[in-house]
Amino acid sequence: MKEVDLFFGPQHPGITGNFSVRVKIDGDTVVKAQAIPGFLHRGFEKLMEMRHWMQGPPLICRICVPDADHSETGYSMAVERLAGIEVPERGKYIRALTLEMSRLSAYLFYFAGYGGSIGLYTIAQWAIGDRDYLLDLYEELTGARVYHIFNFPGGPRWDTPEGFEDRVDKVMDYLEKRLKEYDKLYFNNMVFLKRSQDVAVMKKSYAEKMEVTGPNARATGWAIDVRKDDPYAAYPDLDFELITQDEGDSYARVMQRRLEFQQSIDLVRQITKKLRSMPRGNVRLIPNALHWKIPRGEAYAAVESSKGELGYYVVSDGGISPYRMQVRGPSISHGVQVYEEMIVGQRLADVAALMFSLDVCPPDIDR
Amino acid sequence: MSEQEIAERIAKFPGADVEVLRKGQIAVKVPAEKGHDAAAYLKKMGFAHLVAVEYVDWIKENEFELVYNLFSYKMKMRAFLKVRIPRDKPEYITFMDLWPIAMTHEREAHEMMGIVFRKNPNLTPFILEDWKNLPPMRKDFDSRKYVKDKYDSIPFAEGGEQ
Amino acid sequence: MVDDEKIVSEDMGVQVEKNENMEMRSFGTVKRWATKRSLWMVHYCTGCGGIELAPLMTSRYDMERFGMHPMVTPRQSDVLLITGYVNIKTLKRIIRTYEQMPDPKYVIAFGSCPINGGPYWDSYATINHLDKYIPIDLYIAGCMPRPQSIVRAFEDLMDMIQDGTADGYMRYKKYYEPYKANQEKIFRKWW
Amino acid sequence: MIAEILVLIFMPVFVSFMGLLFMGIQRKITARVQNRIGPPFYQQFIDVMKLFSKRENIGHNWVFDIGPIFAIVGMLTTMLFIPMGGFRLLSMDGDLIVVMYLLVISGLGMALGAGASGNPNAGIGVMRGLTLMMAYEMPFVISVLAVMVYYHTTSLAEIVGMQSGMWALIILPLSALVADMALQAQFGKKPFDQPIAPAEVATGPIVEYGGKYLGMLMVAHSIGMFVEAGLFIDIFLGGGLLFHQPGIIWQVFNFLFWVLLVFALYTLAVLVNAIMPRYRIDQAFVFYWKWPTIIAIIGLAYALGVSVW
Amino acid sequence: MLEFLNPMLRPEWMISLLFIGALLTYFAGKVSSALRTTFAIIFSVFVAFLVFLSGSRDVLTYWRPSASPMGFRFVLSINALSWFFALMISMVSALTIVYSAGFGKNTEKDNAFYGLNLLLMGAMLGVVFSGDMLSFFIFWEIMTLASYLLTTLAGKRAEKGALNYMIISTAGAYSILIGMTMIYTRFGTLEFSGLASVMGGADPMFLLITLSMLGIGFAVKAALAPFYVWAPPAYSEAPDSFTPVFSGALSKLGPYGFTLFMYGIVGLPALAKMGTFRGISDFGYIIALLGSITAVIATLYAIAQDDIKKLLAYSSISQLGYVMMGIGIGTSIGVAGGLYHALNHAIFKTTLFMGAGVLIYTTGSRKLSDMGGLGTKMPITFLTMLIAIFALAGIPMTGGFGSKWLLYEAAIDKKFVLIAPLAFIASVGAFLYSFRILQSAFLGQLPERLKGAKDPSPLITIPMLFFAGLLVLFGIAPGIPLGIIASVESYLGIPALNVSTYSVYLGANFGAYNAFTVMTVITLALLVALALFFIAKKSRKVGQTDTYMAGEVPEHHVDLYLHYSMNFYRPLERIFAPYLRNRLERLYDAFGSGYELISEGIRRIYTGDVQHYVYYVMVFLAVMILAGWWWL
Repeated sequence: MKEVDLFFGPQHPGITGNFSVRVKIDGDTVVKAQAIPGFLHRGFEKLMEMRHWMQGPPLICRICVPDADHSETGYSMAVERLAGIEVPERGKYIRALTLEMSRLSAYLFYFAGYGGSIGLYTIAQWAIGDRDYLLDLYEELTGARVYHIFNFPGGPRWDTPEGFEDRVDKVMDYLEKRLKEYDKLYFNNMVFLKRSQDVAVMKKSYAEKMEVTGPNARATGWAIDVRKDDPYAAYPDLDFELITQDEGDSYARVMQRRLEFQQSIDLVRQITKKLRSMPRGNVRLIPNALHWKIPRGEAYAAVESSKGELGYYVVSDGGISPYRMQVRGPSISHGVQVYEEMIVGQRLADVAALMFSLDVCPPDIDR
Repeated sequence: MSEQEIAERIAKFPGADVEVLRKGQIAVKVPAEKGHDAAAYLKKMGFAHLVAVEYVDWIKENEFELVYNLFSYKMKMRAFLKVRIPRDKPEYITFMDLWPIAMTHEREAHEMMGIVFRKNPNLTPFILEDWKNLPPMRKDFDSRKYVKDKYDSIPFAEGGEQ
Repeated sequence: MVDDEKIVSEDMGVQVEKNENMEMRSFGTVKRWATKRSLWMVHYCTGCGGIELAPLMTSRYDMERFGMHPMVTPRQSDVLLITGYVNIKTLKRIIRTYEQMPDPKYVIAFGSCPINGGPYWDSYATINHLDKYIPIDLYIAGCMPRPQSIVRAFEDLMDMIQDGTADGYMRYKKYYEPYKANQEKIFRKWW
Repeated sequence: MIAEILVLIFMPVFVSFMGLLFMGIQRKITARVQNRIGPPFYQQFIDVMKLFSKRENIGHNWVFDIGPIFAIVGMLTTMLFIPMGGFRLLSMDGDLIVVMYLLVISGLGMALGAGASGNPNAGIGVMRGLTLMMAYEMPFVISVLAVMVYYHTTSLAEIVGMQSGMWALIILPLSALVADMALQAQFGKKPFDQPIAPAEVATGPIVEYGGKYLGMLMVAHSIGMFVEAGLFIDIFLGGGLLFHQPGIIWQVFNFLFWVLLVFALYTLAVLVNAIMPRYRIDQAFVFYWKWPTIIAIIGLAYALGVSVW
Repeated sequence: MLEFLNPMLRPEWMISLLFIGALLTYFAGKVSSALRTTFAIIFSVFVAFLVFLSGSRDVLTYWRPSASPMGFRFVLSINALSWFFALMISMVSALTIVYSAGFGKNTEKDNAFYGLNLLLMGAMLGVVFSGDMLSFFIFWEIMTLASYLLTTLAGKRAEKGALNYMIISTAGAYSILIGMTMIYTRFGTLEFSGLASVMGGADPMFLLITLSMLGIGFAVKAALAPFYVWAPPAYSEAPDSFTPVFSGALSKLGPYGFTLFMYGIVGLPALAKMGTFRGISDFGYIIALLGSITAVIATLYAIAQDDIKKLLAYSSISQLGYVMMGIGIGTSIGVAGGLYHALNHAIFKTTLFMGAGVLIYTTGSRKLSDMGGLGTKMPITFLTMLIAIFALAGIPMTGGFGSKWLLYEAAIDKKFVLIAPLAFIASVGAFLYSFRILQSAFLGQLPERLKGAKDPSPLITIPMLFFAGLLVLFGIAPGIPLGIIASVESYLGIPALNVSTYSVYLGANFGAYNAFTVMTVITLALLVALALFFIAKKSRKVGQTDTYMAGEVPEHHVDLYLHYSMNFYRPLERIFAPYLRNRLERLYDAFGSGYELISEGIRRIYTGDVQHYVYYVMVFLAVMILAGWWWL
């Protein structure tokens, strides 16, 4: 066969992170694709067996870099379920706040990534630049920009500082204002529409068959969301409706994120409003961090990360560290098999664009 | 429907050992040879989605446990379908016919635990490259020892302290 | 495939240039100034640190002020950033990328993982000391290093280039054999 | 005679200097659009200097070396056949068609070199470049033809001379509009930068070029910017002739105005570049062969109508 | 020094020599293949040399005027026009024979190959030297038959294409015959010199009909739309060492016929009587328009080809469209452009087909996607083909630019806003398909199985180098060919082009092209660029697989294929596919398959090999003609 091999990644701007896709192209049409993950494999699941329960979050937050809080929280929730701990009410809200902020910053990264993949670097610059305001908030709240190591089993590490809610609201106002500018530059851009509409259409039936989750599934019209289906943190108390799109093409996927971005801003506002009205102080149940034994059993906890369902299956044999912990990364479905199947028949120009529009996060495949 | 009702319905499957773990989570243990039928049964019951395939190495029992993590969006319920296979002969049948995505999960389990899934056409190297050792997720694979032997023993190329 | 083998063994071997000192004296200063003010990085996120490179390029830190920006291919680039832990699968690609870069080339190792393994010190999949396999010019400690410290690191690298102490690429040629031997211990030979 | 030769020697140096300067300024402008400070305006000089002073250059074979060499040759040659401001240079020895063909040398040479690198990305990039060329040449040729038909000459110097009263931009606005659209692709700016799209083909033809090769390409690009914009100015903007009095002072002023126009055109392209994603290559092709071509045909019909009847 | 050759510088000598040579070669082949090849080379090169020498003369020869039957006189003449074409034809034919000798195959078919080649060369010279319509037609037919047979030599694969060619050519020949008969019944003479004086006075309607009838015949040979359908299969399936002649020389007889009849015999004033469009005749305008449309359509087809010979075949059609465009426009610039382009095309297309032959011989495949990376392995082939491709694309360092430039100038001068953009876009398309050849065959990754490829023997490379040299020479000094063309133009009664050796100047307010300045500037710029290149550090050469693969290591991947050449212009093909569904071909195919059935039936009746039959008939015809001249 004379189909040319092209490597997208690992060292390629058209790839999310450190990942590789080997595509065979005939002319400029992709006829075969092979996703090659594993460049970011660190063996978390093995490492966790050698760590204490409380040593989990510092390690586990590194699973998906742009969306670190969801990783910590998912693990913490699994441990909480296993140990039967209930997080205090305020802790739940702070947890939800960090999760939604994490979602916002991950979506900003997403806008930047997809914009970059179709050549609109200005949106990439703007979105990443604006993301820094969220990181500032994180820094104030947790002390770190990327890996916050904030959500532990039992609740967040500490309460919000004084006046934090107001600053969060300010940033939300700013982001909302910026979103209107994004609309002008990006979401209503003629070329963007041409590039993304009717590209790589994912049908609802296909999404159901391949267990696609998260915004990608909602963009096909399949209303699923762990926040609704298996509620956690403060989400049962928050007021939000699932947003869905019907088309399932790249455009729908991007617009899904754009609409959810707005929704997340609203959610954050709800949370801050609630946080202001709540008594401060009690955010966390503190177990013995160094010698915390958790009874035998297994538990699964899932969170709705910005990519989809991020789940943790934790098995305990009653010891001080997990007997087995396994991560269900959201990208394991849409990053490998779904991507390989969807890219066939698409143009070469859309290899990267599809990768970004599906929001594949390689480390949660590799772990 | 409550967890109990669903558990009772599942228990109708011959050989199923059902246990309600907590709110929204049910564990179903079946003998290995009935795993595929049980999965089909659960799928028909409404647990239509395979979230993940988890694999646990119970080294003391000399068994591998495969946990098929199923979810029903209708009932908002998770079911962990557990089968145990002998450690000496880690072979099982693929669930690709029920859930195509099982291919990727089984590929991973094959690589990380060394379980061979019959009829899965794509058990090629997935995450690791040129891995010659024991599958790393097995309990008898000692990561620290491996690191010490393999990486820490390498001298600095330009000389200097180890 | 055959060609590659020949090329690498012939040209990547011990070959430190003779007119090194002369260059230092004459055009050297200007050249090194130009080099340090126009450091192009390989667009390669080898690990989680890649996430902090994006803010680094955007409005708040804007590394393009110093003439730095990411380039797509190793042929066009001067700096290889090892952004975080190095998986053995990635290490192979790093080495290939590094060997494809033209001299002078600089390597900055980013975060604590390439220094000693960081939180993955006992992981079977990541190596612990990156400088066993390729020469590193500069380490940035921290996990994750803040953009400020990265900016500082680049400033240091610029100073090192100016006074000629960023000599990783020359060390790689000098210790080519031991480096290759170390690499061979990690993965099967491909060169 | 000696003055002419001096001008001929001075022009390439000046143009490559100014080209690099403009590119630096444009990087700054793009940075401002993106909320950044951007590199210093002389950054491009540093880059070229660094590239030429690389201690090692990596090539593939002798055909690979042809690429950047031809890129510079083509651009230098073309430049000397274009009237620049008040300076006619060699434009009496070659007319517009000669110029349009000379302009191809650069790209074709580059394509040769890129192909010789043996990288599939380069091959695809070249394919995209050539397809794009076929795309934008259609409206561009028709709109330029309108000017040639209107003034009934193919000589650039003549066309410039005949616009002393009124710019062709005002007489043939549709053609000028289309030609500016084509200029966007000639500059290789978005939405028409498919040949070098980093996320798709990893910078396409220049994927294997580094060091002095890339430096030469940057120089060629900076000259090319002047050539492409200069061609547009000569055809539609009266060659940038502001003053029609004889005398060296006025000539210099004219030349400076011409340079200013180049800058303005390039800035326009860069601003569009900053706010546009890129089309797929077939979309770009359809884009150019649809509306711009139709507009260009209307412009041509108008020019023909005015000039014949 | 060469005075002793003077008595031989007569058309009848040249043609007879070739016909005798054809026979000798054929029978020498029965004895020894080396002898056969030597004979063929000697005869062809010698005659080509004679043609070259005869350029200074204006010879008009009559044969036995009184004794000819039915009052016909066979006239052979050399004039500026016929010499120009004869030179082109003999050069291409002779050097192609040298080239084919380089492959050194020894099969029974080769005897026929060399014999037929010489015969064809003689017939083509006969066509251009003919001074009357009867001999013109007879030679025309011999030429068609000979080329048909040569095409069928490629074996089974070529049969359909050859048959197509034969059928359409026959139709064209009938058309010529009808036109000829009409002229004869009207004027009672078939001599060109006689006709030239009377045709001008004929009524426009008659002229239009006769010219159209003749024109159809010529258009078939020139592969003008809509008669081009035979050309791609015939050109591409013909033997590799015959295609250069087929495309390079034989196709030029179409333009020759047009030039001869439109300007040599009817003349510009009479053409103008048929109605004019902006100063040129309507007839000419239609030809020019058809030419430009042909150019575009064939270009679009060429872009989509993977078969190198098919690509070049479509390219030939496209370039002949240019030639017809120039000749149709009929102004001084237009005709000069057309004729110059015919010459250029003869040279570069011959080179390209020769190169294609070498590539096919080396790689054993005609598919461009099977080749790759040969540029460094076969530098001479690469360079010659590169120059030829530059000429084809019209890059201003080669002869090809001058002719295209003239053609555009002609179109723009007359404000033909339909023709000029078409011509231009076809030329841009030419970059596309010509680069495809370069990229797929010479650049990119070298396949493992071609590691041992090297340049072919000097017999093959010398003709190619000669042609490439000519192209470069024309690029520096377009005045050399254009001077000849100017004299042709003055012979035809068209105002001659104003050329000096290095530059072309078209008039006060019109464009100019000084090839010498261009070349000087390019050379100087090259020096500057080289200086820049060599001031910097010398580069280290790396192997072809040491290339950017996004960091991937090639050894980790099985069946890796890195040469981008299959479906090269897929995006373009996708856009144009709905418009280019070979509608015309299907129509002809329906017609052709019916015809095939009938001819198959006839073949059954005779049960012999058709090729042999036709060959014998042709030899008989040739003998009869020779006999007629010498003894009647």
